Amino acid sequence: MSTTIEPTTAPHGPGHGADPDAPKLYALLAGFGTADDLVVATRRAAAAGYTLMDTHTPYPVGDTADALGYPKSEMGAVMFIGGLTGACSGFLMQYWNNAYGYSLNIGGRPYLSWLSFIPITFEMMVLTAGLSGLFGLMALCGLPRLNHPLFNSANFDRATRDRFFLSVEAADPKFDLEATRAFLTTLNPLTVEEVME
Amino acid sequence: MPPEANDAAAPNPPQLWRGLEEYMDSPAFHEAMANEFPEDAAEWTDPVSRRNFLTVMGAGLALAGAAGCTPRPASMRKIVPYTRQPEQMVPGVPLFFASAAPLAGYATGVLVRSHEGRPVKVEGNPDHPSSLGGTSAIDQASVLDLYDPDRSKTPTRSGTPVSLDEAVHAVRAQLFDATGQPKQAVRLRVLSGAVTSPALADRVAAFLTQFPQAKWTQFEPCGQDNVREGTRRAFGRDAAVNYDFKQADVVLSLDADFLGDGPGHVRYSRDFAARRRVRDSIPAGADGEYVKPENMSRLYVAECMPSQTGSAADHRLPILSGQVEAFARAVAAKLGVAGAPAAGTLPDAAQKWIDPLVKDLQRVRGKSIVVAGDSQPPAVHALAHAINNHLGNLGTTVFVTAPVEARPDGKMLALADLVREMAANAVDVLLVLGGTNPAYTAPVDLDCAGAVKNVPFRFHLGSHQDETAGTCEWHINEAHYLETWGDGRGHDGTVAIQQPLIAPLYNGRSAAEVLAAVTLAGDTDGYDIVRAYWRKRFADEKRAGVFEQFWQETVRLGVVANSAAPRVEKPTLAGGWAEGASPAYPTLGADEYEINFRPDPTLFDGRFANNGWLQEVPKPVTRICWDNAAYVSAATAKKLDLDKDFRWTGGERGRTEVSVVTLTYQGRSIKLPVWLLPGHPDGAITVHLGHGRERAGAHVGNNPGQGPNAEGKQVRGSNAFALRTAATPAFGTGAKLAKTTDHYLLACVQANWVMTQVDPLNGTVIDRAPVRRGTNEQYKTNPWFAKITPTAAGETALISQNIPGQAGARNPESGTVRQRGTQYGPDHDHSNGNGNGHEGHGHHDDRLVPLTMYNPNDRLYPDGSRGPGRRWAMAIDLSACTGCSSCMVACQSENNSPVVGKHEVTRGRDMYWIRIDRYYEGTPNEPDATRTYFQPVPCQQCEKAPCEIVCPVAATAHSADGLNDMVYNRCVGTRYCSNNCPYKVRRFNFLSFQDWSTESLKLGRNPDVSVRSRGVMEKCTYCVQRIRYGEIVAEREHRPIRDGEVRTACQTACPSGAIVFGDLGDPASLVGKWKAEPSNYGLLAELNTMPRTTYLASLRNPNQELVDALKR
Amino acid sequence: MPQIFPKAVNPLTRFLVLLLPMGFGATGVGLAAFYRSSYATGKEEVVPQPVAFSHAHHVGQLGIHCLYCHTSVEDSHFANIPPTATCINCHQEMWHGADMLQPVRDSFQKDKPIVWNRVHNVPHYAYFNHSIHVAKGVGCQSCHGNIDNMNLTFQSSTLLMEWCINCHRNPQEQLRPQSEIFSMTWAPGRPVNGKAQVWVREDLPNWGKNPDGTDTAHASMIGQPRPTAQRELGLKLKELYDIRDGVTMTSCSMCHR
Amino acid sequence: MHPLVQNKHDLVSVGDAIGNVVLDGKHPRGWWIGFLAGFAMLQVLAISVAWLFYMGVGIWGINVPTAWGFAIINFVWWIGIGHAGTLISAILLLLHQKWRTSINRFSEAMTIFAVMCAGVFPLIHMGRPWFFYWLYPFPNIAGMYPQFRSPLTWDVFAVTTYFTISLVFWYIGLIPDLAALRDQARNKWQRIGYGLLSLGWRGSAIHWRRYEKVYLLLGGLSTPLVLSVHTVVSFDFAVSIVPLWHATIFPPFFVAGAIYSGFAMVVALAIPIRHWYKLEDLFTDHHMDIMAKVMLATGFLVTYGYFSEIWMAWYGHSLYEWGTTIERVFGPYGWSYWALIFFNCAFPLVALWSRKVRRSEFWLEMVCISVLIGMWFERYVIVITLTRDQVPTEMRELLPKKQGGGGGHSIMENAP
Repeated sequence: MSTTIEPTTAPHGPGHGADPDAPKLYALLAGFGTADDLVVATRRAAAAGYTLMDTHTPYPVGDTADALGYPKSEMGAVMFIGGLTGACSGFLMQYWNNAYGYSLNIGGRPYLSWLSFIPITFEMMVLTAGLSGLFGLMALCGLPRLNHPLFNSANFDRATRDRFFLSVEAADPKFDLEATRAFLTTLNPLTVEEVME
Repeated sequence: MPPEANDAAAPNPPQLWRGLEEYMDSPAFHEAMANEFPEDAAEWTDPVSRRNFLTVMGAGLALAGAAGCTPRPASMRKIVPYTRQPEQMVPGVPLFFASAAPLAGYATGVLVRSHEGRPVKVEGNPDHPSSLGGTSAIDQASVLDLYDPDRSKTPTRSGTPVSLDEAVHAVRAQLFDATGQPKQAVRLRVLSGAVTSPALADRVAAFLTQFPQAKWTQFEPCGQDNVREGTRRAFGRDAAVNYDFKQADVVLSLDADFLGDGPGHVRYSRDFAARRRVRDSIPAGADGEYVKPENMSRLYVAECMPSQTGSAADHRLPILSGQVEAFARAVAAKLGVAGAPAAGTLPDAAQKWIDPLVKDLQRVRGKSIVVAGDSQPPAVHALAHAINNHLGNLGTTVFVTAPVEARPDGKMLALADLVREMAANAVDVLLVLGGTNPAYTAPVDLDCAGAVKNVPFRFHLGSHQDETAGTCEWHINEAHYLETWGDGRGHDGTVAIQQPLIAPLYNGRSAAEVLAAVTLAGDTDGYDIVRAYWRKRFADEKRAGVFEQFWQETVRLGVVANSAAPRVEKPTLAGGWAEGASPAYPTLGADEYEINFRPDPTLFDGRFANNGWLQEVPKPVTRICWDNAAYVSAATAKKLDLDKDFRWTGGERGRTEVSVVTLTYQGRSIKLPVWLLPGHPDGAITVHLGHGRERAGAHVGNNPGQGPNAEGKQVRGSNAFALRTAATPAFGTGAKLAKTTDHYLLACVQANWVMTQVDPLNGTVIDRAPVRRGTNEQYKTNPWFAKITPTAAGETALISQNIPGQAGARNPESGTVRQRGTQYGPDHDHSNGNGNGHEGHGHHDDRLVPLTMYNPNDRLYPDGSRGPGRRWAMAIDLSACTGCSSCMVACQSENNSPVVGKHEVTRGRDMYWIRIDRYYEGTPNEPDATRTYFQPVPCQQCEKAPCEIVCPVAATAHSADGLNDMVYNRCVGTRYCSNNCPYKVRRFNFLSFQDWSTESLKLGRNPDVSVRSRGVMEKCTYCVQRIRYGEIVAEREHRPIRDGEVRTACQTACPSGAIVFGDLGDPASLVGKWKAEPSNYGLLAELNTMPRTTYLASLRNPNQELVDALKR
Repeated sequence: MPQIFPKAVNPLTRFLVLLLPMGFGATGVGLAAFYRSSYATGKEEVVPQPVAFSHAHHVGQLGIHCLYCHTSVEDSHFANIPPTATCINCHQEMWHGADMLQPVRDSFQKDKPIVWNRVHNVPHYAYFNHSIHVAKGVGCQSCHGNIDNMNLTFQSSTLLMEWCINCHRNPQEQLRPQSEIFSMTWAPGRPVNGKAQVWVREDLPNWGKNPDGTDTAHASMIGQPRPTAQRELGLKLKELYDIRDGVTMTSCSMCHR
Repeated sequence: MHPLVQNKHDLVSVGDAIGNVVLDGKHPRGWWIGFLAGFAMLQVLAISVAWLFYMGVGIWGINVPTAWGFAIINFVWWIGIGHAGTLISAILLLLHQKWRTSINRFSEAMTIFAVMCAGVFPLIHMGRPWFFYWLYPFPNIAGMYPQFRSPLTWDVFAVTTYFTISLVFWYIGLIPDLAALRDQARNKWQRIGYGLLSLGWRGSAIHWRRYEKVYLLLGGLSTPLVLSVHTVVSFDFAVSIVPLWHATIFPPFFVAGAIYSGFAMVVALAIPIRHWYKLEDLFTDHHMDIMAKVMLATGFLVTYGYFSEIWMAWYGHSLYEWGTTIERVFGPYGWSYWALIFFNCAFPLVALWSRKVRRSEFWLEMVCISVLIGMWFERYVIVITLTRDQVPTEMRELLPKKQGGGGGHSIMENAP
């Protein structure tokens, strides 16, 4: 594996509070060639005490999330609640409409023909669960976020292809541009770059 | 004017018409009306008539309506009040008027319902003996003739419209010289149909007095010539005969279709049915309407073409028409009728009949009837009378009366004389006075149409520009019977007053009016003529009371009291009654057939060829519509290798491709499709007259959209008159049948002909038993036989209780119901503890538990929430149904059902809310073993309706009183309900079937029923408009609805009283009593649909001796 | 890779995502409101007429009874629009020269009906019957509003199906005694002619008479005070007039056939 | 083990191989021919539907006993096909079948288009299609609601849900791919387009974690959903009381049939695509073999269904059931039953037994087409059952009058 560190310069250099309009540093982005390297790097960074970190990979690399300390996903709960709501409202909608909305004698069946209500109840459950999954995912992930500082990185397009990135945000309490850069360099990255906001 | 509301569910159909106010605004109406009220209307306007409504309104034409389509309701519609409202008329409330529907001279008393001056629905007049409340399909459809868009609308000369005055003056100029004196030299002939009308006869008599040289000829192609001549031969005098089938224990019909044809058949159906409606317990106060099984009458029919009567028979002998006489002679000889001619040879089957039949007739001396058919020669009629005389029936079941017709004479012969005169240039003036169309109907060998051309002055009065109008120079448009005053006599001579309900739409005139006008008589208005005649007769007969009172009462009732033809007290046979018997029946050559000409069951002699209802209603027995065919037996069809091909569709319903044959008789031939008819005897061909009219009318009879007939002409069916000669008007031998290579598409709504299906695996017969049938002997031993369901479901006993109104398992002694518990599986009726038989009247819920997953006792009917608790229901007695189709036309008329045309019928899309299923028992190869059953099927109004649960938008749902409501405006047209209806009684508007453009047809629609647009399902509603109207009337008066107060259209029309409708919630209702009968069963009730319409099993009363004899 | 979208896009996209359900909801509510609005239903919309006939004048001021013109309201589904002859009954004497009445005179002389614009347009597939409503204690005012105050007539109710259904389910909210059917001033508990309301014979079904002329059990009510609260009165009348339950009264074929 | 991907592709070359197909917009001539043919047929569909809406459904050969015709047959056929897509994707996801990825995107897309095709038919078969929205519950001025006991209402919910969830499942699955396309975009417009669609996806670890969970759960939901949808579709028949429709076997039988025809459709489409786009390395012979085996299994299930129908009719002793069965097999429409047996059972089940057939592009394609025809006939046979009902007199025939109706769907097949 190559150890070449590509010198990267920010457009205006690290702004030490000189110009308030000047872009602020957002994060340091280290690119790795393999998922394994990334996992190792992430673990070490976490061990080093960095907290505001993230990894960016073309496919899910579960170990990094563990290394970053992310809990099991809460999406299950979101979709369960969504589905339950849908099922209940679906059933009640049918019952209410039949019994109270407009009481009609349909083929001599009782108003509470619960057997007949099951298919729609089920469909409503799946529909709401699915939609709450989609919208829950978007809400929790803060998507859509079309503009993100990381996209300022020239290399970041490879995050969806063949490169595995670790970003350490400047807002991290332990963050120090030089020290962190040095630290990252020790992790065997292909690249380390400064990403401005 | 007022009643809005007419068409449902139409998104935006052309010429949406909600009420007369809008209707009158339409430009088409303006145009139509411009033609309809000619300039000389004033001369004829009847100042006395109380029913000139349309003229009043017709004048009230306002600005063109706002025809836009806006989502906003406001200001969309106009409302047009009267300027002077007629008295006695409440807008929106229909009125009934008594009138008389004429057919071939004879009148049936009718009550006609009028909405704001528009006659809409014809019903029978219970006070008239020819009707007793029932009607025939033709009577029902007569109202459509009034609104026929092809009616002749104006007087014409050589086809060019002229004024009425001009036409009248032209006739006058022929009759009177310049000084106004009658011309005595002019050779004057008057031709009309048969006349029973006393007022018209009086007018004709006056005419003949004024012009002594004139001759009056009556011509009916399908009239009573043979009956009249036979009676004259038997009794030596002009006489008429009528029968009392209520008193007859045994009836022998010699080719007589007394249940389906001829004057009085409506009444006869009713009387006959009274002896066929078998009851276990006869309801109180229903004397003479029902019988115990042992008192059921027995009907023997020997006939050629299977008729309604033959279908109702206990024993039917298929026999050539020409052999009927021999058969009658054999019967007479066996009975020992004095002076009877010698019996000839008979076919084997017929020979077997003689002994058991004669024995049966002798058993019930004085209580039997032998009746000969209209198409049988006079000799057969004379024989029948002689047998009746011999059996002592005269005066008990058979009544000889004074003649009913105004001048009973041989009509076919008289026409032949007239034609001869015309051909010899011996006629100067010919006045054709309506009711007859000789240019089309006259025997072909007379060449009537050619002879007429020799007459210098030819005048025609008729409702249409028909074939005869085409041969005449002058024409005046005839008024419909609902437009003009008149009278007419029923089968027994009772006079009905024909009262108009509407001013003539096209200013037409009746025959009496025209005669009066051309002869410068004092009264020229129909009302004056009829009234004046009856004033005179009132005085002549020295009737008690004041004339005015008599007149008012007579018009109100529609019947002249005590006007039946007087009975001959002690009729005696004339000496030479047996003379003139036909020689022995000629033997048929190998390729020869007997040809039979019969009037069409719905088109009659062709006069209704432009009536869409009558064209489309399937003919009784054959179930073919829109066409005629050569009916032959299965053996004949096989011999000639005739096709009845369903093609790759397998189409057994609506669409059949059949061979076209060339039918040759006496050197003339026609081409027509051929139809294999079970029950038709071998060696004979039957064709129906009345088809193939070339000048019937552009909308129906000659509508090019229906495709050409078998001969390639734009007419409906083939013209059998082209074969009929004066010598053989009913049947003759020597006809030839040749198969052609052509095929023809016939619209037969029911070619599938058996109730059973053969299992190809083991050859067993699967009997679905839609018609439960049995004999009265079976009934005597086990009246519950109809309860046996054809499925193997173990719940049979329970299901039969679940038929609403059913008296369930109340009959422990018969054991039928309970036994099945062990026979087919566990008995489920443990929950039904009550054995009192009134179980069906209560709430049914507790019985459902084993059959439903739901707990039925829930909020649907919380206690006391059902108010008066009406439960509408219907019962149909299959023993009484004769398959006459009157109910189908009545339903169509009442419920604005469209006519879809032959093409759509062949695609299985007829729109009848009630249909008549016809089933055969037996095999087509043995015509004498075939038995026919009819089953009218309206919506069964299932309590657990399969259609309802599958409708996604609740467009069909149950009303609290148990109707299976169909909400047209909610329907989105998924058609799932139709799929799930096991009875297939739902009808879908696949296309825009309603005629939205013909203005005159709109006048005839029932404003209380939505007119359905395309894409909408429709079906029988139990005439919910009548139910709601009856409810409103009763509830306004805070009283319960009386039993029989609400009657459905089919029930009212049924001549044999086979249908009863009412409230099951009323414990005294007749329908409840019918349903409590043991023979009551629900069609497909094993599907647990709990139908509110149920059937009483069809019972026959066969003679066991004859059955045994035939087996030998 | 350069940034594709500017920063400002972020809040915008989120807003758009939120807008989706909000837009659906708002459209639904808007449509619901529109279909019930006066614009769509024609409620309270004055309909122009060929003759400016004023109910306020004839009914409110002159006190002509409803039945004088609408003769068939007790007998037919149709209340009747009076024939021109009815107008002429009075107007041959009064205002016989007024220009305003020229169409009326024309109509009478030429036997040409006056073509009015229909005010209450019930859909043609709904079969409304005036007579049964009047017989069961639904006053004119309940549907037609204070017609005695209307100059040109307008529709005072929406005539929507839900409006019909509402009353068919809860008729007690609208019922009034038979004797007050045509009254425009009646209200439950409001004194009539300064006196508290009491039951009168006219209020009773069939005037409290059996077919044989004897009094029914209801006749004892005559002279008793009427309940003063609409609910109480309505329930009493519902029972008195045999008005059926809501399920029955909202059966489809009650109105559609 | 068979390699999932042949010829030593790595992450980049796989991405490029697929991405190039999308981003280059260059299509082989066959694609254009197919597209234009499909487009032309779509126009025929538009004209047919316009004529249909103008005249009414009477232009078809349906009549009163046989009130449903080709529209419903096509609906069931299409929706059945649609199922395979989601099912393949979801079940294989749940079972961690790695080879799934070769076809999942593709079959999901096929599902969506198939459901769109299917959805057209119930709409146009209505007598008054402009009131279709009455099948949805919403507060309205009439105070009326749909009738929830009707299988057609279930259908509306099921198909709506199915379409929505399939779309969501497909879209969620696509988000990372869209991001990849965004990052490989050739020009600004592609970049903006894919940028919008990918929602700013950046492969973050927590995103991936949530994403995986949602995707897995959706897969878990989709599986019963697929089963439920075809169960509901089968209820259209099974809930009725028409003989031979009223059968409890219908739901599993329909689902098996749906998978059968769905796999057939996927393979039938995949083979030409792999052939033309030279994707043999991604959709390998091994994949074909597996799918063919699934078809073999489901084909036997379906065949068992046919047998069971006849057995139950005979054993059940209901004369309506048995009588209708006789008519079905030996009646005027018996030819369609035997066609069904041949196309669905006889030919495919024998042929698929051979490994050679399973791995031959041509023969497998033939088998798939046979199954598609056979499954169409299955629905035809079911609907045609209406011609034989309980009442003998009301047995009429369906008169198939071919309109352009079924035509215009190859565009949808070609579009992905």
